[in-house]
Amino acid sequence: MTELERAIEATLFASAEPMTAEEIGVQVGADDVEAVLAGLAERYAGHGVELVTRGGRWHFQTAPDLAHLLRRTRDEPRRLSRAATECLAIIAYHEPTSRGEIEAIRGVQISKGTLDVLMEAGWVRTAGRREGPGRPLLYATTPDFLTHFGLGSRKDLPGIDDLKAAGLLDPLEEAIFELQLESDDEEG
Amino acid sequence: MTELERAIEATLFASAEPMTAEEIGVQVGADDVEAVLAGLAERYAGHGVELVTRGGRWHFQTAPDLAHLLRRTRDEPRRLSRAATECLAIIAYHEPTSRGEIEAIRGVQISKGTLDVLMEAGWVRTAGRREGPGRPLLYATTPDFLTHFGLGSRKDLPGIDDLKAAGLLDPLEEAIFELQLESDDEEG
Amino acid sequence: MDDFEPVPDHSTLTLTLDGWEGPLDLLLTLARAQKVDLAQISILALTDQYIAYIDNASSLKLEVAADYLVMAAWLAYLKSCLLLPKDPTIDPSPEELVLRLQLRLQRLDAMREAGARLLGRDRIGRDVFARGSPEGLALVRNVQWKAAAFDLYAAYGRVRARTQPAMHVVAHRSVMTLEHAIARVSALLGAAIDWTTLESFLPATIDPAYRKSALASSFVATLELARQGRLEIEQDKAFDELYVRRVA
Repeated sequence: MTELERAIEATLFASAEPMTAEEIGVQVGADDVEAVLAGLAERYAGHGVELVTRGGRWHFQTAPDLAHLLRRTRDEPRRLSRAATECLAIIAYHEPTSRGEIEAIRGVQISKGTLDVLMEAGWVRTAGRREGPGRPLLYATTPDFLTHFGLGSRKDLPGIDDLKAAGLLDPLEEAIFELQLESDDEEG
Repeated sequence: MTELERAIEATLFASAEPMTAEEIGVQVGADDVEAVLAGLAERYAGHGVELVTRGGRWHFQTAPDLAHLLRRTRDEPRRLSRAATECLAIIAYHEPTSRGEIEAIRGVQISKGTLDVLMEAGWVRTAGRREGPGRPLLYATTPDFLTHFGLGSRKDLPGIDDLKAAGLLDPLEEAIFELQLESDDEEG
Repeated sequence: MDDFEPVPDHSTLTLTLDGWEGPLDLLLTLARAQKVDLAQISILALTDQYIAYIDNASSLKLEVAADYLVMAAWLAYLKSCLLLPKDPTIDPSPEELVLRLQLRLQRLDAMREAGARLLGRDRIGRDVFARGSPEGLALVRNVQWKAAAFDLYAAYGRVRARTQPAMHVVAHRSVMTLEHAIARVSALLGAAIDWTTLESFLPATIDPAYRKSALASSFVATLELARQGRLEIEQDKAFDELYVRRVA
């Protein structure tokens, strides 16, 4: 390896920005570095690192086929928060529904991240906008939601009797549930 | 060049921090990367960029003899005060060591901020307490210290073998502290 | 303080002492001026130089000078021990003290030199450089959200229970509405010109609950019709039969 090659290699390695051949030449104090750059690029061909030129600027980069090695993924199981679970339940029982409606039913505002989490989990999707004032964005569940919770369809969501039998509805009136079931029927 | 060499090369190029062989192994999904690292380092010998190991961590850096080319556009690293430089040397050659021992060697109290500067630079860390009277806090150097000063390990500290042979790094005898008589006693 | 070799200024000792990092620093500088190996240093000569330096001080800032004066006193003591005939009862011996002082000076000197050599090494960011713009190794966290079906249903029940006002609806009970009763009583009044009991207006039913509802609604209906001046009500005493009659 020549001294000029070494100098150019070190210069490009240490530079925070891609450099033009001219800038490199100024840095290493040499004219006509183009040929040396081409030779250096050839030397690096097939390495895990490549010397490439983009728009007349040279820089080192890791070989594109190794990108997967540099981005390690780690699965992190995480339990859905109480707020997110409630939000998901409301969407499931009332879909398609807007953020405003979810908040009205929960009686608590939902933070921006909550819907994001549900969409990230793949259980909730946006479902157009409701015609009317403000044209609110609507949310609905996804097929993945049904799969994850072992439901054949939304009709398999337990109704009032099931929830009551499970003691999940103690202070709740039946009429409310009938109301809700009607609205489900409308959509079904 | 083997795929494993390519993977390790790319990983170390991409990493913003020096990496241990173990970390590299995890990243590329291979055991026993030590030999490959050594081979890669050899392959880069004489290049403008070198693969070096410092305190068991590997990283690429420009060749020292090219410093004159690269230095001009860069700021000098932080200038250390004389007190801080001596402290750093005493810690590095005696570690782990206490503030009292540093003061005994220098014959003067450490002014506030001196150790802070070294810790802020990331070169010195606290290293537990010494069992004994007063349980003094101990200081030692960090892997970043070795990296910054280009030391493969503490064995590479300049002249450490000679100093050791001359007994100049022996634990300080209490008697030596008495040299300054009353004044040290007051501080102790 | 950045200078490794501070230049003593004899005219202003206060400032000069500020420039030293303690008496040992001053001693070491004086010792190095002897230009011999620190292990061979003449302690007698060093003592004389040190004391002369301190004596030359025209003004002393006491808090700064205290350590220097202690050292001067100690050196004067050491010098006297060295010059006087040997006293074997003194422990440690003057020779031992000399050795320790030499060792101390050597230690400080060694560390001072080590520091300078460290700073002179090929340092990252000054002499050697790491990659200018490393891509970085990304650790992508693949969050897998977990929730059981039961959590979902429990959440829904919780939401409804929490937010719906308790609303009590009487279920499975037929009632006669007020409107219905008014219509019935008005219609039946057409046939009843004479005093008629209210009960006789009630529909025939075997459902006692409906009968009760019909009675209550019909009573309110008669009150409403009486208010409109369309019928009259009569009752002999409390809880007795109610009679109604159309207003002619």
